[in-house]
Amino acid sequence: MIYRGEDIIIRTISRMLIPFIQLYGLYVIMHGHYSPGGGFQGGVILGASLILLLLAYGYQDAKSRVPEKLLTVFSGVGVFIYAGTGFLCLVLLGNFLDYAMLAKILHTDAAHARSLGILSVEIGVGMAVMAVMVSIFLDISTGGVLPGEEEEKQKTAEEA
Amino acid sequence: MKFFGFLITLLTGAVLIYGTLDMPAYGDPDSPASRHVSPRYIEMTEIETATPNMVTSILADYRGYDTMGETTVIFTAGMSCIFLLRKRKS
Amino acid sequence: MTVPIDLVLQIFIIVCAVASIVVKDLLSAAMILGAYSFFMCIMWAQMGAVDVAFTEASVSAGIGTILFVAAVMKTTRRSKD
Amino acid sequence: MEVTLLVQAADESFTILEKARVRAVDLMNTAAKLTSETRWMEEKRVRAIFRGARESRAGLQNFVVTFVILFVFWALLSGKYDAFHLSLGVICTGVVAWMGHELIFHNVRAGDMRVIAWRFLKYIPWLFHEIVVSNFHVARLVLSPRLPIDPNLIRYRTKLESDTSMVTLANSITLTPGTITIAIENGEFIVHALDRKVADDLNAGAMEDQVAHIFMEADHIYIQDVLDVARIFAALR
Amino acid sequence: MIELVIAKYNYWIYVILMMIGFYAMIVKTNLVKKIIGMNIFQTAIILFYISTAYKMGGATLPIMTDAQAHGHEAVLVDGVINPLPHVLMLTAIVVMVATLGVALAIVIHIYRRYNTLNEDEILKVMK
Repeated sequence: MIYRGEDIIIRTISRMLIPFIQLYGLYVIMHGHYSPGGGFQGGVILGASLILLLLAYGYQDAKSRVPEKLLTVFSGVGVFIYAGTGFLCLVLLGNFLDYAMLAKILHTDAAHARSLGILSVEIGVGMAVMAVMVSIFLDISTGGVLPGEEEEKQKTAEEA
Repeated sequence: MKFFGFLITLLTGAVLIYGTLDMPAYGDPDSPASRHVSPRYIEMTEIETATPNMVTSILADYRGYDTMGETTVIFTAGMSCIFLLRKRKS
Repeated sequence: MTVPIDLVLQIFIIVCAVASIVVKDLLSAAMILGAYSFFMCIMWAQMGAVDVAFTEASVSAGIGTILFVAAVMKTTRRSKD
Repeated sequence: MEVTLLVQAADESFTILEKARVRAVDLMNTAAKLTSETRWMEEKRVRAIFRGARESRAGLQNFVVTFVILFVFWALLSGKYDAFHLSLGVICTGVVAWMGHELIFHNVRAGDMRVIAWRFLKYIPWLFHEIVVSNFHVARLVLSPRLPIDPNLIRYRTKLESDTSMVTLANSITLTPGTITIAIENGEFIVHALDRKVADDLNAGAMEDQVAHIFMEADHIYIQDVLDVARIFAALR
Repeated sequence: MIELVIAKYNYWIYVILMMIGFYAMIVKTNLVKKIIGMNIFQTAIILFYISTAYKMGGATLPIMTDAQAHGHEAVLVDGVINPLPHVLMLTAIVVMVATLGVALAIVIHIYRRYNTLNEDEILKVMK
């Protein structure tokens, strides 16, 4: 399903729109405190921008921007940021995910430390959701065999 | 089979509609759901977390453990998609 | 007599749900499900759950429809019922 | 006396001619260099629009301009101007601009961007004027009781080259009432026109010239003309 | 009677939606149709939860205004929609899409092996 599209208009317009979509996704993550939004929604918007890139340009041309190994790493790192924030509170003699303890290293009062803890957690959720959504889309739309992998396999077989 | 399934569906629907007769009315401010835990959250969220959006503060702070499990669920879903479909090169 | 917007939205939602079940073409069913999700999103925004509405609009009506379309393209469009 | 004057005049004219010749050769050399440059750009575009843009020499300027545009977008969205949120904005905008500066502007030479932006700003009122004029035309067509429409598809070969200019022209055609771009195939526009007059307006090519002027395209066609003339000139000499 | 209908008709509509999804999950033989039914079922339940959070009589969104945030005004519990069901259902929606992805992956796997999406034919081949 993911092949290079031939329509110049769609390719050019999506090329110009993608940075704005990504910035909007980051805005939704960062301003989850003041307006509707947060890690899940922003992560999904970021993932949607990458999916648009894949659909408009095809996997072959876009794979330098969406490397599938990095997606797996990112989904792990997102969960790690979440759990790591909780564990940091544990190290600072608090309960697990008790962000008020972060005030000791951030030099603020407890309420603002909690706010910053929420922000870091949201960033972790956003990374995980973005990576997982793009990864699921890649798996489902290609059926598991990424385009271009087949030829490489044949090449290595011939060399062997 | 089709008729049987329809019958089961109707039966379930009838039981559920009978159950709704004891529910509080739609939009009732005194319903048990909004009397029990949430007043504490609504009153204290600004003082304790400095976050005006209550949904975010409850999601990531008061019930952060819940959300962490949920992030793990998403991670697991991604991994299981990879294990189900992807054919490795080796 | 004014028709409450609730009722109109609920009728739309039920029509969309029935249509996505009844339609034989799987691609059409997926697209109608996207429309269903979007009406659901409007309904939640009307109930005051803006966060949930935003999530539904981006997650379910966006990524869910894309996943359905990708899967239908990968397998088959036809369905017997 | 007159003979010496004549010889002097001839000498002077020769020196002037010599200078003019040197200058012409210089100009042509520059023109040839420019042509090879544009040809290089053309080859680059053909090779890989997407990955090839990485080698763009104008990387830094593209990055800065993208950063400024995206930061304005962020400031419009955010509405919170304290130090914390502004620094968050700088970080986010930096990440997005670093990942995507080749996406918004690719294949734009370093010196060209200001010119393109200025010409594009001047293009917008012209386009608006065109839209208003054709709006009245289409309104008259639709409101007249005989309904004298003559819808037809026209194929329209363009002299534009880059993707950006072609898309600008296609969207301008779609924006003006009465015409819609259906597809672009190998540099050929397929346009649905509502009326003979609208189609004739399109074929006259005023809009295309404007768009070519914005993106400084089709310039090297003229340089090619100059080079051809130079070849004839050399043969004559 | 009229009062009962006005107070409860929302719940009945959710029950009808849930019945549609349940019917699709039980009766339809196409696997993608079953997944669509599951999606409708889940949305009906989420809708029910969200509706319990709603408060009639001018309750505002669960996002504080500037005046409330700086302590000029007290926060009235009855004046704010209950945010707790929103939080629970927000996570439920994202889990819904994750399960949808896994279900579609399984469907693609089944199609690759049996070359059909019809449940009856798959069962016949399996026997």
